Amino acid sequence: MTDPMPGCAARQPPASLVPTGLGGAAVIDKFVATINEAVAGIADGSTVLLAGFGAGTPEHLVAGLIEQGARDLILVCNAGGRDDGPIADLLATERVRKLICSFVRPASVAARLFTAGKLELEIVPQGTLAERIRAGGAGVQGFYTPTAADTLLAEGRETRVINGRLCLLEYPIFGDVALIDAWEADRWGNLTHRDSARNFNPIMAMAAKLAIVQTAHVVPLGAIPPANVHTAGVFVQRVLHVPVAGGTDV
Amino acid sequence: MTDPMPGCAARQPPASLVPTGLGGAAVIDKFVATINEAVAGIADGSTVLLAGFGAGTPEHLVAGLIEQGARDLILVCNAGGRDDGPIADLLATERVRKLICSFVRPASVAARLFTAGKLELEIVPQGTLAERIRAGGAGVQGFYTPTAADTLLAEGRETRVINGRLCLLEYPIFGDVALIDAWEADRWGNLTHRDSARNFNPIMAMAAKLAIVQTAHVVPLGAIPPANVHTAGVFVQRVLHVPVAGGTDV
Amino acid sequence: MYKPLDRNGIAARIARDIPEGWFVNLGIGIPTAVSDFVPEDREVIFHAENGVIGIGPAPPPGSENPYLVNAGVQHVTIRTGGAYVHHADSFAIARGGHLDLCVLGAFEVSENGDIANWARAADEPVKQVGGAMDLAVGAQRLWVAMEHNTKGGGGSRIRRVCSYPLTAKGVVRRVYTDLAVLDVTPGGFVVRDMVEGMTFEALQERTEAVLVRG
Amino acid sequence: MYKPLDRNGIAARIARDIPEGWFVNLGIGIPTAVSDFVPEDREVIFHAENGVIGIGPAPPPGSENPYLVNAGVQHVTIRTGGAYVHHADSFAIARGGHLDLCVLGAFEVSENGDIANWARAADEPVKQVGGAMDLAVGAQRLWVAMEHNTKGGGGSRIRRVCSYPLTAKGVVRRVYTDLAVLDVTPGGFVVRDMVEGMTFEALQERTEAVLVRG
Repeated sequence: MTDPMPGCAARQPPASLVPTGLGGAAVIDKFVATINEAVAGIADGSTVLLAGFGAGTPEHLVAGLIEQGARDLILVCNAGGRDDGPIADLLATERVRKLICSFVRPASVAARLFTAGKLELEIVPQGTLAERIRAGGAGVQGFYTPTAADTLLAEGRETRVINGRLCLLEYPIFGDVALIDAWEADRWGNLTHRDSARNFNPIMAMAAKLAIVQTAHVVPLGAIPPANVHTAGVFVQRVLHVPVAGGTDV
Repeated sequence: MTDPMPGCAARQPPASLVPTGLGGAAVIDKFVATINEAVAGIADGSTVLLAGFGAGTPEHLVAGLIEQGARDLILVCNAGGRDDGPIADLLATERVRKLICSFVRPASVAARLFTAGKLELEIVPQGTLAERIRAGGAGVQGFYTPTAADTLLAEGRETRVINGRLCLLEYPIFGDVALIDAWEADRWGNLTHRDSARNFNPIMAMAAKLAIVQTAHVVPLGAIPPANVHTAGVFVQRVLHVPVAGGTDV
Repeated sequence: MYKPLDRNGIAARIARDIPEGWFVNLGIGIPTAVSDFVPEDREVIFHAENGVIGIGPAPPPGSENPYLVNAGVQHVTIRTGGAYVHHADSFAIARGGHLDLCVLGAFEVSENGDIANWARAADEPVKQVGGAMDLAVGAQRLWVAMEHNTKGGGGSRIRRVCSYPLTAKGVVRRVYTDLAVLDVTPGGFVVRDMVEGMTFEALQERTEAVLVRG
Repeated sequence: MYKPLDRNGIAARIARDIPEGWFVNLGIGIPTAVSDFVPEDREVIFHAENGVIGIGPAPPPGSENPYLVNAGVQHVTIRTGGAYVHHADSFAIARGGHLDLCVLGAFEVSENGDIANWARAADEPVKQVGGAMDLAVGAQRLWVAMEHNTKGGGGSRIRRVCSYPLTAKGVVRRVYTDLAVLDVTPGGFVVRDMVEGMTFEALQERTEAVLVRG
């Protein structure tokens, strides 16, 4: 896995290859047993993509990242969180240098850290944020969108008129790490996401070198029909089984 | 549906709204009864997106388009076809002015028409073709890709170095019409595609103002689980039921 | 004397104007309430930015599905015929012109169709952009739902030029307020409807922009 | 005396070098045959441009699934654990750096890693590009499988500079021919392996580019 091309989200190798005992061949097994293994090796300075939008936030992995201790992080997520909850908890460690998101509530840990000069903020329209992440995963090196082109957010930035519309040049977001939530996972890392808990999960998994998944359910390889895989295992490097509490496992 | 924004693939209204008889409300019903209704109104000069890659070509709709008689067309599809088959049949009418595709076989109707000066050709790398179509459907007005940037296909075109890589500026493809194949469809136009017959179908449906579908099976609304819809009905305007011949309906 | 509509009144007024078969995104605030006034037998399909096509009514208390929320992170249901997509596909819907209509709340709308709905000052330290800029430029038509005047005062939200930072330029087609329905036209704001008892002159008095009789 | 590998021999040689767990795209021609030499108990995952992840072996005659083909439009199967995606997502895989390896056929490879595999002349009227340009720039590593020399002659496909139009510049890592395995390095082509009976000198004689002993 050496020498990734610049601008490509080079995959990390799968968590493990387990010998089958059948002539030396091995099977891909991305499951890890503990939260420590799941978040191992996240380096200081990493760009961390954190999925979720009301649902689909991998809270256990965020707790693991806090425990793991990586600092000087760039955090990419939809919104800056509230006064409590996983994003607030992570920001409160003051190990996030910069937050890239679509909005920050005035009453939130993020807003207070920003006001105190302890957090950089990059506010990106939500659709542009999603598209920049998707571009990172898809090897698109830049794109033009009319979104925000004639607003304050475009000040000092490159625009171009295409087909009569003012457009803004946007660049991809590449993650070193993505923290992903899933409903089901198999040992190749194929995932389903439940209902609207899908949100940023498939595109963030694709845009990061190391996609770490928290899954509610473990299923055998083949249990997810090929036509209904929501995030293909080729985008996933590690999977941790975090059974859902009785009440929500509906 | 007036005044679509420039650079947007404005939707056409659904095929019909059928009164329910329950207080004047109506239900969306995108099914049409005949091939003539399916292809009605395709104007001369239209850009037609034709899905398919070995499987997933809506052959019945192509035959309908030939019968319908629209001319001066721009045809967008993966490849230029062979000596026979739906693409060759359509090209042989000499009603296609320009073909945009990723390759043309030397022994094909397309190659002979091109050599005779009767067909314009725009050759686009297959991944760039797919991404340009996706951009059309997604309202992305242009993008940079390293694909083909240092090849003959980039001659005279705009490039830019991003993150150390030479990239080529590519523009979206918008369809006036898309001809789409599906395995299942409901009355809202939600679709599934079978196996690798998915290929260009979801993105072409999205990139066209008028997406016309040929489906092997009709299913009730709700029969396709919301998590497993491959092409959402909001991208589809008309659906024709074309039952598959016994042998292939496996 | 006239009686302004309350927020639900504005939402109900909008719901009446949405034809069958439209695919509609509702912003946070007054717009979210619009779907409550579209009876379930009317097939208007609602979109939420977080990837839900076919948002249905709120579930009865106690039967919330924690995995199913709308763009305002409220528990919702999904209609028969709905679909889930991921966030990039969801905004491809918005940006790609696939919405027949988006209804947003706003602070201000100007006579050329500019909308300001995300910040009250250019130097506001913390910015709440969300998905409004994407929706505003992408939907086939944009309607705004808001109060006609600023809270507790005579300030007009219907303006010649917006005073707040813009969300997008020249995109608003129609504004529904507690007092009137106004179309944005090349000739300025045209009054399409007023609440009972309201007169054109009284409406103009409460409006900074110059109004045109409909 | 040496014996060149046949096309299957080249494919089998490549198959031996692909580690477990890799995600691999195989081009049309010799590369397609590579998967035939990867036993099914080895978990190498093959990708096809038309949106199949986990291509399996060809089906037995008579049991072909008409809805399941590979990028060469041959009937194939899908492995347990495979997945289908649409064409834009499939090339997002290729362009986005998610393939550990792509193996392509070629007309020529140059010592700086340029590959030419889509046209024999710049003015060829009909161009057959397909997906090779996307794969060549996107995969983490690109290997080429081709005959060492041109058909029926001494022309070398291993070149100081390509004479045919390029598919991509500076992307080839390794070339597998019927005579040898060559790595593209900053110091030029390094010979990693040769068929039995081949000598470095004899290989150099059949090669336009200057070779380096491995």
